Amino acid sequence: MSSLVKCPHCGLRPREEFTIRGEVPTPRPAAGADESVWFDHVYLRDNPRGQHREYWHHSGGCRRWLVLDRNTVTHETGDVVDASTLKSEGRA
Amino acid sequence: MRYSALSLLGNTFSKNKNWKPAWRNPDPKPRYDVIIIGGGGHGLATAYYLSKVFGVRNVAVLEKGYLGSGNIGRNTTIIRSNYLLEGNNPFYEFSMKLWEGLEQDFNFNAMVSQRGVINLYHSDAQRDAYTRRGNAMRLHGVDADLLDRDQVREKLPFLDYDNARFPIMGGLMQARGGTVRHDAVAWGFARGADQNGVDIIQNCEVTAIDRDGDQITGVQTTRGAIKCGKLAMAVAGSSSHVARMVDMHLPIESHALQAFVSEGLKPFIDTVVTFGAGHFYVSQSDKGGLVFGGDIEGYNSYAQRGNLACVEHVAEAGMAMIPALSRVRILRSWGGIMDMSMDGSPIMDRTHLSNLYFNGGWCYGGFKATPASGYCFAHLLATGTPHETATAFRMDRFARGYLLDEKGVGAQANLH
Amino acid sequence: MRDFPLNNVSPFATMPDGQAHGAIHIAPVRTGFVFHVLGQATGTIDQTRQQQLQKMMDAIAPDLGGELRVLSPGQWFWVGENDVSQGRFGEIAGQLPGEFALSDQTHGRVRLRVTGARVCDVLAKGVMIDLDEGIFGVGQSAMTQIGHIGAMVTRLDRDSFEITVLRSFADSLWHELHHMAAEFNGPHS
Amino acid sequence: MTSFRIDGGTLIDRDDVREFTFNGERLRGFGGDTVASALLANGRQLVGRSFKYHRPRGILTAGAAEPNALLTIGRDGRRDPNTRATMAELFDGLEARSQNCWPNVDFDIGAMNGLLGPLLGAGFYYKTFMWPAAFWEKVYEPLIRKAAGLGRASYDPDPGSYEKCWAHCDVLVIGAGPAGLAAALTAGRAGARVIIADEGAQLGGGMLAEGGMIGNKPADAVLADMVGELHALPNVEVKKRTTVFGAYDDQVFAAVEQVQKHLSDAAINPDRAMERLWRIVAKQVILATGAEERPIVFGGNDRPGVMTAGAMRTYLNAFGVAPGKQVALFANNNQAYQTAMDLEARGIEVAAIIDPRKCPDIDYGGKARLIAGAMVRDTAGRKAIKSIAVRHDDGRDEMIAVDALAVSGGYSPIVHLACHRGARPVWSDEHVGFMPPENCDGMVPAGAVAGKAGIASCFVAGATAAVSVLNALGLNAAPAGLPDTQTADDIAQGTVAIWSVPSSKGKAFVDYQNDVTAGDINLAMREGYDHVELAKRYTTNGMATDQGKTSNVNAIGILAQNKGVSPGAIGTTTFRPFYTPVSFGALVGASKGFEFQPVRKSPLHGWAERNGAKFVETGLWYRSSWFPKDGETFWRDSVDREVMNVRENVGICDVSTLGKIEIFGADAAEFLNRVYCNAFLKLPVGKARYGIMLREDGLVYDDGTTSCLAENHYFMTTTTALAAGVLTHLEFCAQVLWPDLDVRLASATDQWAQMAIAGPRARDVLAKIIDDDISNDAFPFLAARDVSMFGGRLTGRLFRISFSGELAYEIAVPAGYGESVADAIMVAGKEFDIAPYGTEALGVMRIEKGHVTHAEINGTVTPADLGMGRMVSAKKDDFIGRVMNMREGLVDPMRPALVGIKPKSLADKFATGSHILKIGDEVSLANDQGYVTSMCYSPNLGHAIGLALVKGGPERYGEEVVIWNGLAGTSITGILCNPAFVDPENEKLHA
Ligand SMILES: Cc1cc2nc3c(=O)[nH]c(=O)nc-3n(C[C@H](O)[C@H](O)[C@H](O)COP(=O)(O)OP(=O)(O)OC[C@H]3O[C@@H](n4cnc5c(N)ncnc54)[C@H](O)[C@@H]3O)c2cc1C
Ligand SMILES: NC(=O)c1ccc[n+]([C@@H]2O[C@H](COP(=O)([O-])OP(=O)(O)OC[C@H]3O[C@@H](n4cnc5c(N)ncnc54)[C@H](O)[C@@H]3O)[C@@H](O)[C@H]2O)c1
Ligand SMILES: Cc1cc2nc3c(=O)[nH]c(=O)nc-3n(C[C@H](O)[C@H](O)[C@H](O)COP(=O)(O)O)c2cc1C
Ligand SMILES: [Zn+2]
Repeated sequence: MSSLVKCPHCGLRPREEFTIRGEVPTPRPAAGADESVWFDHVYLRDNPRGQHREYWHHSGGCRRWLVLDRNTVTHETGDVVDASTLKSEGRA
Repeated sequence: MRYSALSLLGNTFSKNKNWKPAWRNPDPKPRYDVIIIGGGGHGLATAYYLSKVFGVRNVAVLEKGYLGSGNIGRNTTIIRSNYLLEGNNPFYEFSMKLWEGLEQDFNFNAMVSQRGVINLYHSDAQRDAYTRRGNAMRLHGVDADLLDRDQVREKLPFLDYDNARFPIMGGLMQARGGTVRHDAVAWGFARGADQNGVDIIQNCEVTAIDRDGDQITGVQTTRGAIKCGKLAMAVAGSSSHVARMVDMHLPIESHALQAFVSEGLKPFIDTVVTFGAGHFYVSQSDKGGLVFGGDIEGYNSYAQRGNLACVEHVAEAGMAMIPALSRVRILRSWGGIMDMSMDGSPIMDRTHLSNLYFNGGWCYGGFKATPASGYCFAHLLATGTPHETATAFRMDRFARGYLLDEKGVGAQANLH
Repeated sequence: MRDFPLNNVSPFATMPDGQAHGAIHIAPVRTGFVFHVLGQATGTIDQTRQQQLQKMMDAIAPDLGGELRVLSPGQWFWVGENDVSQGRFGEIAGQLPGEFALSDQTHGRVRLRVTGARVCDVLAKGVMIDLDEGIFGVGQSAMTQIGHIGAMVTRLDRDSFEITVLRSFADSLWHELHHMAAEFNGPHS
Repeated sequence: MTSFRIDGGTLIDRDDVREFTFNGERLRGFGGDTVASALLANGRQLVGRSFKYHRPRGILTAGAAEPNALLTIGRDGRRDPNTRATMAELFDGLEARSQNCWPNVDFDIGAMNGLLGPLLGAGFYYKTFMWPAAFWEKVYEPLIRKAAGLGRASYDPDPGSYEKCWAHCDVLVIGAGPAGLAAALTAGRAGARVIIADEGAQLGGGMLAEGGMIGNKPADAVLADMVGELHALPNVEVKKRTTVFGAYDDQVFAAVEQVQKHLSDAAINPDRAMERLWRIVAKQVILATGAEERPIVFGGNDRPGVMTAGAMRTYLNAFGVAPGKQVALFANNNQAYQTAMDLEARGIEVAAIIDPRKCPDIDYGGKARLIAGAMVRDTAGRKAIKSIAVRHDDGRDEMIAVDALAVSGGYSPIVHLACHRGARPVWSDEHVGFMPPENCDGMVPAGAVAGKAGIASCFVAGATAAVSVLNALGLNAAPAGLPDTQTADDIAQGTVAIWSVPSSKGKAFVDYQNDVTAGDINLAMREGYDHVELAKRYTTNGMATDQGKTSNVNAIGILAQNKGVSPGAIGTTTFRPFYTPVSFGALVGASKGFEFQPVRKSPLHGWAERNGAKFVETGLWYRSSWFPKDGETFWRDSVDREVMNVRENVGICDVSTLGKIEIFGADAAEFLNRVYCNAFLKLPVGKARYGIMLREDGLVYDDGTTSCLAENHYFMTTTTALAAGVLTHLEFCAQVLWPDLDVRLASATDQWAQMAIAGPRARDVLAKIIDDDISNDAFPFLAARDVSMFGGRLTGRLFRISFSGELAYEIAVPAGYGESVADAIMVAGKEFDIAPYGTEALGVMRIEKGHVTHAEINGTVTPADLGMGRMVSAKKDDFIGRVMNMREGLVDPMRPALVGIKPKSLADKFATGSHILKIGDEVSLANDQGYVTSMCYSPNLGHAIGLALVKGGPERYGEEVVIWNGLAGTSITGILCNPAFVDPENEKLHA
C-alpha cells in the first residue's frame, strides 16, 4: 500500500496526501533514561525486509498521524491505525 | 587478455571467436583470507584494490545475484566531488582523482566523462549555500565555479528562463564532474580483481554468519559454507538485513529510488544538470538516452521499484527546468534500494566483532564514491586503520554527536 | 482614524461571479463563515458526538444556520452562509462547552462553487477521491488535494460542489479550476 | 511508384483522402490509415536506417512493438521524434521524416559502419578508446555521441496542453480485442463500473485483422455491434487510444490517452489536452493484452519487405494494402498460415511457405508450395527484399524471388503489466512462450495473453474471466451471450521453437533497433556475460525504444540453446514500466511552466503591489522584498532607505507568511514546555515569549514566539520556511508522543494578516488606530493581547515583539481586513514618514541586531552555538532534544559558534558563504575555521557586516581573520565581533 493508503478516518487516499516519517522506533525513553537508550531510539532502526511498522501523517487530509503495518518487500499493508491508539498499548 | 584497439582488430579477423571470459566463474573455495559480501561497485572495488595495492589476494566476493545487479547497475551515473563538509569532501575528491586514471589502471573503458555538473540555484539563500559549498571545495583544491544566470544561459540555453515558477539565478559548476558508464565500472573492477586472483562468486547469497565469540569464522551461503579470516560487508541497500545476522542494528533505513531513461535522442544535453527548485538531475548517456532521477519514494522498501506519484514529481520537476522535454518520451523506469543513513553520510568502520568490517550508508550518492570506497575499505581491511580521507565515517559518530549532515535535516533517513 | 473605511476584501474580489465554461460554472462565495471546532481527539470519528455538537450549535447560535463538515476525529468545520462579526464569534466561542475550542477561520479558508453536468469530470482532473454519487453523496465532505493544493470538497448537490481552500492558495486554485474546465467551453458540453 | 492499395480495408475511409509528406515527398493516404499503412500503400518499404550499421529498414509490424519504422513527425514545438509509424494515425498535412541517416534514407553515408561490422561487435567500446586518456572526451566520445541517438528532439516550447485525471472502476479491462470486449460486455451487462482501455485507434485488437466471417456475420459487423453496445452502457467507460503503461501498488494503473495527437493542426482544440494521463484505481483487472508475434532470427532478416505474418494480415485486411506481389511465408506455427490463406484469397501470389517443421500438422488448402523442414538463411536485395535463400532439410540451397516475406516464429503473450510489480512470467513448453505469472499479480489474464487463439476461444475466455472477477466483487453474472464462431484453439498450436537459423548467412538480427545480432549474443556468452541480464546489458538487446518486444524471447532462446537448457531456466529480463514510451508532457499535465507549483499570496499582496513592491519567491509564497521609490534604480538604494527609515522613523512590513498555530487545551502549557527547550509553563496570559524548538537529536529545529492569549489558549508563530513542518512536528508530539495531554492545534496562518510596525515612532502610529492604551507601561516589551481598533469596529491581536531591534509591534487582523488596516497605518504614519519595508530590509536589520534565521539555524547548530545556550532549561526534566543535546560532539568547545564579522578595512566587501581562515594559515580545508552565514551592507554603520559560525565562537571576538572567497578570487581581513552590531543593550526594544 504505497500508492494508496486506507486512512481509518478518510478512506482510500493517494500517497501524495501523506508525509512519511519512517520506522516506528523503540518507544520514546523516559526522561531520565541513559544516553545509550536515547541513541537507540533516535538513531537505530530495525529496517526489516518484510513487515514494518511506520509513521505516516495524513497531512493533506485529516492531519492525523497513522501507524501502518506495511510489508517492505511487497508493499502490502495490513492494519492502519490512528497513532494515538498505540500509546495506550504502550507501543509508541 | 589485455584490451586495446589492437586486440579488437586481431579478434575481428578471427571472427570474435577467441575472446576469453572477462572473469572466471569459480566455485567457492573452503576458505579465504577476506570475504567481501556484495558484488556491487564497492565490493568489487574493494577486492580490486585489496589485491592490487595491498597484496591481499586470497579474496572472494560473494554476490547473491548476477554481477552488478545492485545499485551499481541502476544508478544515474553522476560523479562529482562537490561536498561541503570537511569529513566528506577530501574523500570524494580522492574518488574523483581515482576516476581520472581508472580506465588505464584497470584496462577497461568505463567511459569516464568529465562533462561537467551544474547545480542550479533559484534564490539568494541557495546561492549563499552554494557559495559556501564551492568555497569549501576550493579550500581543498577542488574545482568549482559559481555561474550567474547569463553564464548558465550560455551553457544551457534550453532551460526555462522566461516563464519559470522559480527563476534560475545561476549555478554551481564543477567542470570535472560528469558521468561514468555504470555497468562498465562493475565489469572493469571485476575483471581487474579476477586477474589478480580474486574469486568472484555470483548467485551466492550469504544467509548466515558464523561466529565464535567476537570472532567471525565464516559465512553460510546458498552455495555452501565458506570460512574466512576477515569478513567485509558492502551490501548497500541490504546493510540492515545482513547486519542483523550478527545482531547489529544500524542507523540506516532502506529506501527505493527510481531512475529513468528516455528514448534515444541525438545530442540534447551536454552536461549534467540538477534542478535546485525540485528534485531532478539529468544527463545524456553515450547511447543518447536522457538518464534522470529525482527523490526517494519516502517509505522503507526493499522492492526495486517505485510508484507513480514519484514518477510524476520527477517529470514535473524535469519539465519545470527544461520545457522542451514536453514531447520527449520516457522509455523505462526502474528502482534501486538506497542505504539511507541517519545523517546522510556513509559509514566505513570496524564493528563490535573483531574481524567484521562494515561499509554502507551511501544513500543515493555512492556511485561516485566507488573507487575511493574500494580503496579506503581495502586500506581499513588490510591495515586496520582508516584511510586518511575516510576517518570521519565512524560508526560511533551518531552516539557521540559528530554528525556528517550535509543537508542539516537530522535523524530522519528519508529526508537526506 | 476611527472612521477609516474598513473593507473586508475577498481574495476573489476581482473574480467574476459565475464564470461559465459551457455548462460548467465556477463562482466564488464571498459571504458566510467558517469556524474550526476542536474537540478532544479520540482516535476515531464519532457520529453521535457530531450530532450532539450540531444540536448544541443550533441551540447556541440558531441564527447562523451552519452545518458541520468533518475534518478529523474531534474536529469539524462549522460552515454557514451568514456573516458573523468578531464579537458574535467571541460570544459563541464563550458559550460552547469547555470541551470544545473554537477558532475563527472565516478569513483563512475561503470557498467557491463548481457546478454543471460535467463537474465530476472537471474535478477528477485534480481530486483522487471517487466522486461517484453512490460513494460520495450529497452533503459529504472530504479534506483532500486538488492537484497540488489542499482543499475541502463538499458535495452540495448531484452536480454542484463547494470547495474550501486556504486563502493564500485561492488565486492559484481559481485559475487551476478554470484550466480544468476549459475543455467544456463551447455550446455542446 | 505503383500503388499497393487493393480493395477492402475495414479501417480506412476511402472518401477521406489525406495528404502527407514523407522526407519531403507528397503522398496520399486515407482516414483510418496509420503512417505505416499509408507508406506501404505508396510502395515505400524503406523507411529508416538502423542504429549502429545504418542498414536499410522497413516496417516490421503493425502495432506497438515496431522496432524499425521510427519516424520524426511534425515540426518545431510539435515535433515528435522516434514515433512508431505503425501507431501514428495519418492526418491531413502530417510531415514525417526518416531518422538516423545522412544525407538521406536512400543514400546514407553511415552505412559505412556496416563494413566495420565485426569490429563493432557487442561491447567493443569497453575494450578500446582508452588511450590517450584525454582523447575520450575530446575525440572519441563526441563522435560516438553524434552517431548515437535516434531522432532529434526539439528545443522549441510545446504549444499543446496536457492534463491528468483520476478514474475509478470495479473492473478495468486492459485491451479491447475479442477477449477484452467480451469481458467488458459481460461486466458491463452485470452493472459493474467498467473501464476498457485499448491503445489502438479503434477497438477490436486482433478482430480488426480478421477479414472473414464470425459465425454467419462479417467480422466487422460483429465488432461494430459489440462496440456499439459497450458505448451504450452508461456504466462502461470506453477509452480508445489509451495505453495502460504501468501497474503500480494497490491496483493503481497508469494510462495515457492520445486525445488530440492524431489530429491535424487545424483540427486541434487549444482548450483540450493533447494527451491525458489517467490514474486508474481498479478493484479488479482483466488483462486482455493479446500476444506479440515473434520474428525469426536468420541472415538478412532485416531487409525491408520482411514483416511479421500477423502484420501482413493486418495491412491486407484492415488497411487494404498488399505487402507485395510475390510473397513468401516463413513460419514455425499453424496460426501464421492464415496469412497465406488471406493473401491468396486476395489474389496475391504466395511463392512458397517455408516451414522448419518436418511434417507440419496442418491442412493447408491453398495454392502455395509448402517447403517443409526448411529455413530461410539469407535474403537479397539492396533497399528492399528481392529474393530469399532457402536451405532445404537435405542441405540444398534454393533462391526464391519475392518482394515481401512474412515471418512468424511463434507468439509471446504480452505479460508486461502483470510483471511490473516484480512477478515473473512462467515458461511454457506447450505454448513456446513466457506465460503470465502464477497469480498474475492480482489480474485475470484472458485471451491470447493466456495462450488462447481464435476469436471464439477469446470470447469465451474474456467472458469467463469477467464472471470470475464479478463474483469476487459480489456481483452475480453470466457470460455475455456472444456470437458463435469456430471451435476454440490454442495460439501456439504446433509451434516448434527455432531461436535462430543455424545456417544463417550474414547478420541475423535479434534486436532490430539496437542492431544486436545472434553473433553478439554468442560473443557475450563467450566473454562471461551469460546471465540474461548481463547479456542484455553487454549487447544492449532489448534496451531500445521497443524494449525488446520482438527480440527478448528470441535472445533468451539463443542463450538457452547455447547452454543446453530450457528458456525457462534462463528466465526473462525484468519487465519495467513503461509498456510503451510516455511523454513528459503527459506525466506533467498542467503543472508546467509558471504552473509548476501553486503560488501562495499574502492577504497584503494587493496592498504591497499598490505600494510598488518587488516580490520574491519564498517557498510557495510571494513575499514583498523591497519597495522602490521614484528615482531608485538599484535594489540597495531602496533597502538602505527602508532600513534607515525604520531606525529613524517607522516602517511597516508584511509578516503574514509566518506560520501561525493556535494551541488550545487544558495541557497546552505543559505541551509547550515539552516542545520548546526553554521554559513555557509559567507564561502569563497577555505575554509572549521567544522559544527555541529542538529536534530530538538535540539540534535546533525552529524558533519563534508563542503568546498566551487566554488560559488554555496560545498563539505560536513559526518561521515561514518551517510553518508546515512545525505544525506536523507538533501534531506528532500531540498525537503520538503525548496523546494523554489535552492539546489541540489549528493552523491559523491564512486567517491573519500580520504586519510589523517598527521604529521609534511605531507607538505613535499605532496609537492612532488602536483604541486601547499601548503605552510602554500598559503594553511593555513582550506584551501580547487582543486590542480594540478603529473605535471598536475591529479586534486585532497585538504583540510587542521585535525582529529589527527597534521599538516594534506586530499586529494581526482578520485577513480580509489586512489591506484596509495596512492602508490605515500608512495614513496614520504619514506624519511620521512611515514607509513600507520588505524582507531585504528586514534581513539587514536582523543582521545588524545579530538575530538568527535559517541561514544560521541550518540544522547543524545547537542553541549554544547560537549564543543561546542559557535558554536550554536545566530544570525541566523532559523536553524534545534534551538528552541528545548533551552528546560529547554537541558540547565540544571547538564547535563553530555564532559571531559577528566585519571587514578590517571598512570599504571591503565580502560574500555570504565565504570561509574563515586564521591569518597566515595555508589555504586548506583542514585549516577552515568556519564560514559567513549572512552578510549585508549596514546603512547604519556604513560598511559590510556579517554573521558567521566560527570555531570557538565568542572566545575569539576581536581576532583578525581572513575572509576567503575562492570562488570570487577574493580574500580580505575581517574582525570577529559581537553579533549585535546595533543597540547591543536592547534599549530601543524597551523604549
Ligand atoms: C536510481 C539510483 C540513482 C543513483 N544515482 C547516483 C548518482 O547519480 N551518483 C552517485 O554517486 N550515486 C548514485 N546512486 C547510489 C549508488 O548507486 C549507490 O550508493 C552505490 O552503487 C552503492 O554501492 P554498491 O555499488 O556497492 O552497491 P550495490 O551495487 O547495491 O552492491 C551491493 C551488492 O550486495 C549484494 N548483496 C546484498 N545482500 C547480499 C547477501 N546477503 N549475500 C551476497 N550478496 C548480497 C547485492 O545483490 C548487491 O549486488 C544511485 C542509486 C540509485 C538506485
Ligand atoms: N498477434 C497475433 O498476430 C495473433 C496471434 C494469435 C492470435 N491472434 C488473434 O488475436 C486475438 C486474440 O485476442 P485477444 O483479445 O487476446 O488479444 P488482441 O490482440 O486481439 O487484443 C489485445 C489488445 O490489447 C491492446 N493492448 C495491449 N497492451 C495494451 C496496453 N498496455 N494498454 C492498452 N492496450 C493494450 C492491443 O493493442 C490489442 O488491441 C484472437 O482473435 C486471435 O486469433 C492474433
Ligand atoms: C545509466 C543507465 C542508462 C540506461 N539506459 C537504458 C536504455 O537506454 N535502455 C533501456 O532499456 N534501459 C536502460 N537502462 C535501464 C536498465 O535497462 C535497467 O532497467 C536498470 O539497469 C535496472 O535494472 P532492472 O530493470 O533489470 O532491475 C539504463 C540504466 C542506467 C543505470
Ligand atoms: Zn485521514
